[in-house]
Amino acid sequence: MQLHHFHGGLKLDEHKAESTARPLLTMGVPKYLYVPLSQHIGAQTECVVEAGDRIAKGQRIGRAKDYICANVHAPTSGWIRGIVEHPVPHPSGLSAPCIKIETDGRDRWGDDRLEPWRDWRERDPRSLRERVRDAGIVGMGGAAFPTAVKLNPRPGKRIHTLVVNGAECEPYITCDDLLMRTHPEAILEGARIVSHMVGAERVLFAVEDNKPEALRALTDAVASGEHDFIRIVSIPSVYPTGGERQLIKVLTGREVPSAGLPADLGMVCHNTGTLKAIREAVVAGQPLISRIVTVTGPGVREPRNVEALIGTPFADLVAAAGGYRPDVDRLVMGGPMMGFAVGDDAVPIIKGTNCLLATRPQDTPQPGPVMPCIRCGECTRVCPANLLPQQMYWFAKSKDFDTIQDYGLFDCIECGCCAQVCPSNIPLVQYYRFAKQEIWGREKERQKADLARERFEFRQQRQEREEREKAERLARKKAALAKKDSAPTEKKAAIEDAIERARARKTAQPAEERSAQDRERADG
Amino acid sequence: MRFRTRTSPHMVPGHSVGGLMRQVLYALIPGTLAMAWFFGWGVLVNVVLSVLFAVMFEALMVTLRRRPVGVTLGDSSAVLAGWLFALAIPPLAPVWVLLVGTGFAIVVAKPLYGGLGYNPFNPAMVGYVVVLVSFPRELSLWPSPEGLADASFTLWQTLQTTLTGRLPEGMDWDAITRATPMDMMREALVSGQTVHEVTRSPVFGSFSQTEWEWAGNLFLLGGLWLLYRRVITWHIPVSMLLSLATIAGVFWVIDPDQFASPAFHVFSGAAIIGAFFIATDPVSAATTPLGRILFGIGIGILTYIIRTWGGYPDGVAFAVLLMNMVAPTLDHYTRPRIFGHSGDGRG
Amino acid sequence: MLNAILAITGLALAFGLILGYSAQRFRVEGDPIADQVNNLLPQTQCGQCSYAGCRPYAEAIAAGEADINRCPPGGEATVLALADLLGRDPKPLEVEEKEKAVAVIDEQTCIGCTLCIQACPVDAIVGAAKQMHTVVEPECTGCELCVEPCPVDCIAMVPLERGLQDWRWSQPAPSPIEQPRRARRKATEERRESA
Amino acid sequence: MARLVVRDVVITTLLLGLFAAIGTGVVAWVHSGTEARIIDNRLQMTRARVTQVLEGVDYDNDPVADHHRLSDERLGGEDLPVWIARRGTEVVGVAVSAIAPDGYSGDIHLLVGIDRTGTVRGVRITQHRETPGLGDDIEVERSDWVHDFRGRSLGDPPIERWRVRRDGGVFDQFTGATVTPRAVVRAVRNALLYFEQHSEELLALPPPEEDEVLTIDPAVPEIPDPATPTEPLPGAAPPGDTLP
Amino acid sequence: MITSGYGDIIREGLWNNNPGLVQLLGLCPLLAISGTVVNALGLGLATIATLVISNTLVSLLREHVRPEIRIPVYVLIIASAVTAIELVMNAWFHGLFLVLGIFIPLIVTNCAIIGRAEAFASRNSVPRAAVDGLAMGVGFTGVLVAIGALREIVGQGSLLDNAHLLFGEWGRDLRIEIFPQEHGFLLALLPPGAFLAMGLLIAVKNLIDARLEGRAAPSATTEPTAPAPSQS
Amino acid sequence: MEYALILVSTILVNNFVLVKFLGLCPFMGVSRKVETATGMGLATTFVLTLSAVSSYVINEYLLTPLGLEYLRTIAFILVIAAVVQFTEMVVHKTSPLLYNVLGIFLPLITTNCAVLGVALLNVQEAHGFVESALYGFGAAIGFSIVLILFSAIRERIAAADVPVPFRGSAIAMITAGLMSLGFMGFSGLLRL
Ligand SMILES: Cc1cc2nc3c(=O)[nH]c(=O)nc-3n(C[C@H](O)[C@H](O)[C@H](O)COP(=O)(O)O)c2cc1C
Ligand SMILES: Cc1cc2nc3c(=O)[nH]c(=O)nc-3n(C[C@H](O)[C@H](O)[C@H](O)COP(=O)(O)O)c2cc1C
Ligand SMILES: Cc1cc2nc3c(=O)[nH]c(=O)nc-3n(C[C@H](O)[C@H](O)[C@H](O)COP(=O)(O)O)c2cc1C
Ligand SMILES: Cc1cc2nc3c(=O)[nH]c(=O)nc-3n(C[C@H](O)[C@H](O)[C@H](O)CO)c2cc1C
Ligand code: SF4
Ligand code: SF4
Ligand code: SF4
Ligand code: SF4
Ligand code: FES
Repeated sequence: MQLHHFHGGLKLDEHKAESTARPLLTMGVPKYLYVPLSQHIGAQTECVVEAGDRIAKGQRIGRAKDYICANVHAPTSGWIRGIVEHPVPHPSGLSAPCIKIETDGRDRWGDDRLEPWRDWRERDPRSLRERVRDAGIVGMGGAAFPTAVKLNPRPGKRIHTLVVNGAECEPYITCDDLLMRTHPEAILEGARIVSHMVGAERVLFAVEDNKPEALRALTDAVASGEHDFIRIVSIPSVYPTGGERQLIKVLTGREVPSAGLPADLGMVCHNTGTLKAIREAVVAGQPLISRIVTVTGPGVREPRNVEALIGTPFADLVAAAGGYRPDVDRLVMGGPMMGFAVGDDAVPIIKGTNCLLATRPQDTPQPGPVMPCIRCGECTRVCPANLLPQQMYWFAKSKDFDTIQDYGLFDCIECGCCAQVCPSNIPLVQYYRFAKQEIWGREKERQKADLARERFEFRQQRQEREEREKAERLARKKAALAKKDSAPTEKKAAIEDAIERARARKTAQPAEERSAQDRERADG
Repeated sequence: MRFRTRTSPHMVPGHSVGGLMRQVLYALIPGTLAMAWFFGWGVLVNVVLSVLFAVMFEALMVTLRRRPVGVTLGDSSAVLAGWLFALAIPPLAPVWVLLVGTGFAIVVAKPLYGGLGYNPFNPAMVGYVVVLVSFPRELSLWPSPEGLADASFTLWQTLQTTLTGRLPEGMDWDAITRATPMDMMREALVSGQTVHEVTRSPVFGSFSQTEWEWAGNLFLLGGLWLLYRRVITWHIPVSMLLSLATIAGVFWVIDPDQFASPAFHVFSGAAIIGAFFIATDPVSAATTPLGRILFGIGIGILTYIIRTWGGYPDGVAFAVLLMNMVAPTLDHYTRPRIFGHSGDGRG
Repeated sequence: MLNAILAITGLALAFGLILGYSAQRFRVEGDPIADQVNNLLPQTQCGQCSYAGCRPYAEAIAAGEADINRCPPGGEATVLALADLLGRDPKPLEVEEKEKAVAVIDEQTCIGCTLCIQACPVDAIVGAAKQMHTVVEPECTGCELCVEPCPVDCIAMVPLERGLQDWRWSQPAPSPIEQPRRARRKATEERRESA
Repeated sequence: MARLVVRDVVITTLLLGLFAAIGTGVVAWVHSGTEARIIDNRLQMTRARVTQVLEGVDYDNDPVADHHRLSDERLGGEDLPVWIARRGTEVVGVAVSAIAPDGYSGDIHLLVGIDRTGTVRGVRITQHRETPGLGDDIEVERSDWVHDFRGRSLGDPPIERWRVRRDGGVFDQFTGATVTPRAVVRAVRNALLYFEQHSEELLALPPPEEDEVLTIDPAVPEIPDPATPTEPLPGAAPPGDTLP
Repeated sequence: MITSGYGDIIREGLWNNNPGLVQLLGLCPLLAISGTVVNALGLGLATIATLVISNTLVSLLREHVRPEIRIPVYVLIIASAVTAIELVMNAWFHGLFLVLGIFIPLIVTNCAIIGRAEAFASRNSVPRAAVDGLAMGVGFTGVLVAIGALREIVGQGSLLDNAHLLFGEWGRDLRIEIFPQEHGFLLALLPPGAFLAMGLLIAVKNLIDARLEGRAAPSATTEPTAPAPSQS
Repeated sequence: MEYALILVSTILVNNFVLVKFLGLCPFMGVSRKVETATGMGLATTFVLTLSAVSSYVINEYLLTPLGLEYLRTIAFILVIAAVVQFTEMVVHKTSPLLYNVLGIFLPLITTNCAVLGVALLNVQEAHGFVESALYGFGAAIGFSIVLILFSAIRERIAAADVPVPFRGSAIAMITAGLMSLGFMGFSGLLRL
């Protein structure tokens, strides 16, 4: 197959062998699980259970209340111990509402378990999509975008190709690799389900050439089955070839248009993990409640892949991988290029957690002070989006948000290549994230200002009209009668009266409040 | 357990600014030594003094701004600027020329703009041009290698000359200086000789050309090493030398008597060191790939124009400054096509 | 001398004719600059700029009578945008930028006097006479104009809540070599404390 | 479109006309009061220059009013003015303008004063663009170098030694700048050669008519201002006559 | 700028709103004619005269000018004044006239003059306008002379060279030599020197302003930690 | 060839702004943004060429025949003011788009010394009609080029960490000085 190139990219030290040396470990059920309500891109999930509820494994505990949203299911059976603010894996380090589950260790499925559909070929795509949605599946390649939305073809867009993203281009991460080695059939079946759903005629399954075992397993699986429209493609390992747009370029030579989606080219791209999850949801009726996570880095004793329930604290995963080495000072969720460091290992894993990376100071030495950009152009050389990171940095720094957009800020995929090669150690990606969010924020404010202006102008017109009418009325009245005007005083008196009443109520209020609090205490 | 939070990427950092600058310094060494071999101690004295002054000025400015001195000096860019400046001026230039030049290079052209990374103009070239227009006499006194050899200038004598601005007893500037090849060519053409006559004249062939070429070759070597080390990219040197050779070639073909050959233009004067070490200053050059090519072409053409028709014998410094001026505009109009966009790079 | 006067006067007469004619022939109404300025203002209509709302302030700016740094709700961003539009130097804001807030009416205390409704420039308060009033949160611009008129002080400005969804990446701190030494020392101390 | 209000147009026009009339009137009045002095001033400049290069020549006319134009390759240009100094009607000296075409950065204009015997009485550079700080030592304001020519003639030094020292002549070059002095020396020598060849014609030039002397003659050639040190400086361009 | 006292007007012209340093108007003569103190002073005096005359006249006529010919009328007034001054200089200060060259007629387009006519004289009474003209003129001349002095000292080591052009023959004695001309720093006399000197002067003014302010509010003297988002 | 020389001379060698010091106020004033600088350049080019031509005509056919050379300044500035005002009114009415680009700059051009300077220099150098027009055009192009280059540099400096006293116009002046230093390289070019 004719492969193509994208501009830039980096060859990085892979560090994959560390974690693939050990077999996959399925973790037990921890005592408490913290399942965040917001694990995906889009609106926060609405909690449908209450403290004290008894729940079964796979029971829906969070309901998608919006189109771009995903259900959340109980990873195991137990009791709800409240909706608590708990640290979540997020670059802010903030806490967010999580469903706290005390597990019972029985891991018991409930009665309302989804029905396994072994006959998915006979089902129509719509109901399959509904199943994906019910199962709360989100993209497991990193972005955690609700998969059902992606699988819902937009009107007029016909999907002909499913791209399976098995690139796993970031260093250290091997969860997809392991999945491909151990469950090639499941992934391929997932691919067939998705093809069926979107009507794709071919599947391009891309795997970086640094995963020979996965490649062999997949090729064998393809050869043994009747997957003639599935093509396993070995692609050169260059970071970030696993980025959706870069991958499509490498495979087909076509570029996803700037503000567009792969669907504009008739393609859809999915991570191997996502496909496996789809397969489980359809064929086994199992919602997305666990995933494989690579626990690795020079800061853990026995780097390996573990399969863990959503909501398991990071600390437990690390313990399963032999615990920390001394001096560990950084724990990253995701890969070293795009992941973010968390401040606390009590945070739970979520659907999008593919890797935990622990490092010590000596592994990622202090990069030296941030220096000014010397415009060396290294970042331009490696930027896979062919942007001018140094210029964008310049404009982000001076908060020139119009110009930075003109320079393609929103084409930046935040891959981190530029920051990696920058000799001045500038946290470039953070500048871009900052700029993007600032622009979104301002856009929101602008919309609000426009609304306010409309309302203000409307009000002014109304007041003018009223003024006019009043003047007319007054003139008419004056002409008709030139007599008493007691009305105003009457009105004033009424107001005074009301004020008096309010005051009385206000002084009475503290007492009321006190009693209300008492009542609460009694309830609790 | 709590951890430090830092933004991605979380990898071992690649290189550093200071490292980059030091590689350029290493690449300058062979050419500098060659120059010192031909032109005497003066070259080394200049380099040492200029670097000293440059570092001093930098430290002074940073201190005045109450900024950390160590970090700024650690990036070695002042050392590099001082060194490059020193290579541009004649070996026996008096000390005040060095002071004024490095002063302008380091004080006016750099910290006033905020220091490393912000200066729109090449500091070393600002320094050089300032002394060139201010002290044209001192700047045109290039010792001839043979003149120095006759007088066997010692290090001590060199220092004396540099520090006092006067030659030691019994020596005469007219005796030990000679026009550079560039100067000679210009002078001869001005007074109506042909290129042929100039290059044939025994003086021209026998001494200056070869020495200058040797130094040039060693700078070329250093430049190639920088290319190999990826400290610089090919765009600027290649486009600059090519355009210089091309335009020189065109005129040379038209009238070989009035216009010097492309080889002469490329290998004389500051073309080589300019192409690899000066025009490539990342801070003041264009930063987009196409912009860099245009930047190089501009320098090549302007160098030729100023050399051939201008009032100053060598145009590289001016050409670099002039193109520094154009660089931001070039960057503005030569953005690469962004992934997923059609047409130019506008988002 | 007469020649001179005649020649130049003639010239002036000719130009006067042309200009006088074209002044009428090519007259244009309206002030597009004021519109552009108005578009950049936040439309909070709070009057903190000392004008009766955003539009009058915009007109004053366009006429060159007012400085561009007097709109606290707009904050630094607005000053920069205005400076950009008008080619003036950005200046620091005259007053401190305030935290974004919305008005909340204590429904227990509200007596339904409608005074706040009359004060609200964007009709963000709903309610009828003698009935409890409420602020429609997404429409409130936080201008505080309703606070003053309320006879029973039942309106409070409540800062907008900021959760995970509203969290934003901050601009990275400037490089240490771009900071005076004193500031740097403070920053390191802070980091040490927080660690 | 608004209707034309003719009255407004007329008022506008008249108003502008009125201002113009008043303004011009004032200026014209000032002009009439200063005119004579201005003309005199202009001639005065030229007079001073000519006097300088004819130092030591004993004449009693006003050379400024007594000028002709010469064209010759040796002088380096066309229609170059020459001023004549006389005692009585006899020509005792000439101030020849010449151009050295081979300066380092273009032409160098000079004025060479030569007496009857063909001896140089003075040389002044009137316009040049040589490198400031290097070639501009030819200016009398900056160095005494041009005084070297005083008293020289074609025989002193012998013609083959009318060169700069580096080329085996008697005149100093400047350290670091040989081209400029070389050009000037050559130009002065050529001026002398020209004088030698044409001395008869020159010495026989007729005096001007008596009453022409002080009328305004736009053809009176002016000597450009001595070039200010730097070519690009505004004002270095010959100020010439923005006003007559 | 509703009504300010004469003191304010003068302070504005000389320092706070100096036409050269703050408004950045009249830059051309400021840079071109500041090679020596004498040139600077000559042009400065001419500018002061023009400013006072034009401000007075414009203020006098401010009621009678219609908008469509406002600029032509102001320009006419200024041009007449300048031409008269030019003729006088040509007659009595011929040497200086030659040196200043084209920049005398260009006083007409000195933006500072028309700027004052528009911004101040056309809105204020005659005496106030005249004082403003004087203050602005003196402020402008001050800057001109300051740059002139700087460039002359650095560039040719002297002060008040060629003073005879302005003061007549006795002026020759005014010349002060600080060091011999050949040690001069030529750059100061060249065009770049003019720009650099001007930049330096503006910076010095900023520094002094900051100091003054610092004395008023003693805390705000250190630089902000981050570069201001956008200045210039 | 001679015409080409005039252009090269006015654009590079004797650049009006950096070498001749004319038109500095707009050079400093409207150079914060590349877009506005471009607009100013366009407007100036138009007005400068037009006024160079018209002042040539006035000088040749009105002032010189009448012996009124001393009134040049008045006559020229009158022409310029009228041309500018007229252009502004026409553009404002006929092309709001163009007015948006050029409009705010037009009044500034009256007081751009380069315009009057060109008119006066044309007379001083005894240029003919075509030469006058070219001289004006070249001067304007030279002005526009450096203005645009300068504005692009200033956009960069806007984000630079300039020492406080130098922020704003001081560093802009210094930048202009360094630009003019670069232009010194053209001195002596073409022996012009
Ligand atoms: C804000 C946002 C909106 C999206 N909207 C859609 C959509 O409407 N339809 C769709 O198929 N995919 C949509 N996507 C998914 C993207 O196509 C992409 O597959 C997903 O972001 C994961 O890709 P990544 O990890 O390379 O970023 C959206 C993604 C984001 C971040
Ligand atoms: C720089 C970058 C690198 C990525 N690398 C991978 C990768 O190696 N493997 C992967 O599955 N997804 C990767 N992604 C995410 C993909 O772009 C895309 O979102 C994903 O394949 C879509 O599948 P999903 O919706 O099933 O997650 C990367 C995204 C970016 C921006
Ligand atoms: C910037 C510069 C300007 C120069 N200007 C002049 C000049 O105006 N006149 C001149 O004769 N030589 C000038 N020269 C020197 C010539 O290049 C040449 O070196 C000199 O004329 C040869 O003289 P020499 O043989 O005495 O060294 C200049 C040199 C430089 C570097
Ligand atoms: C390849 C390379 C070339 C450089 N060339 C120059 C130079 O010509 N002049 C100079 O002052 N600094 C040069 N520098 C150093 C540094 O970039 C310069 O001082 C900055 O302009 C300071 O902000 C160079 C640096 C590198 C990496
Ligand atoms: S790699 Fe860093 S220093 Fe180099 S241009 Fe990019 S941002 Fe600037
Ligand atoms: S993070 Fe953005 S700018 Fe940087 S290399 Fe990746 S795509 Fe380019
Ligand atoms: S301060 Fe701002 S938001 Fe408030 S009225 Fe004025 S312009 Fe509008
Ligand atoms: S509710 Fe109050 S604060 Fe909100 S917009 Fe209306 S008046 Fe302003
Ligand atoms: S003084 Fe020349 S443009 Fe203002």
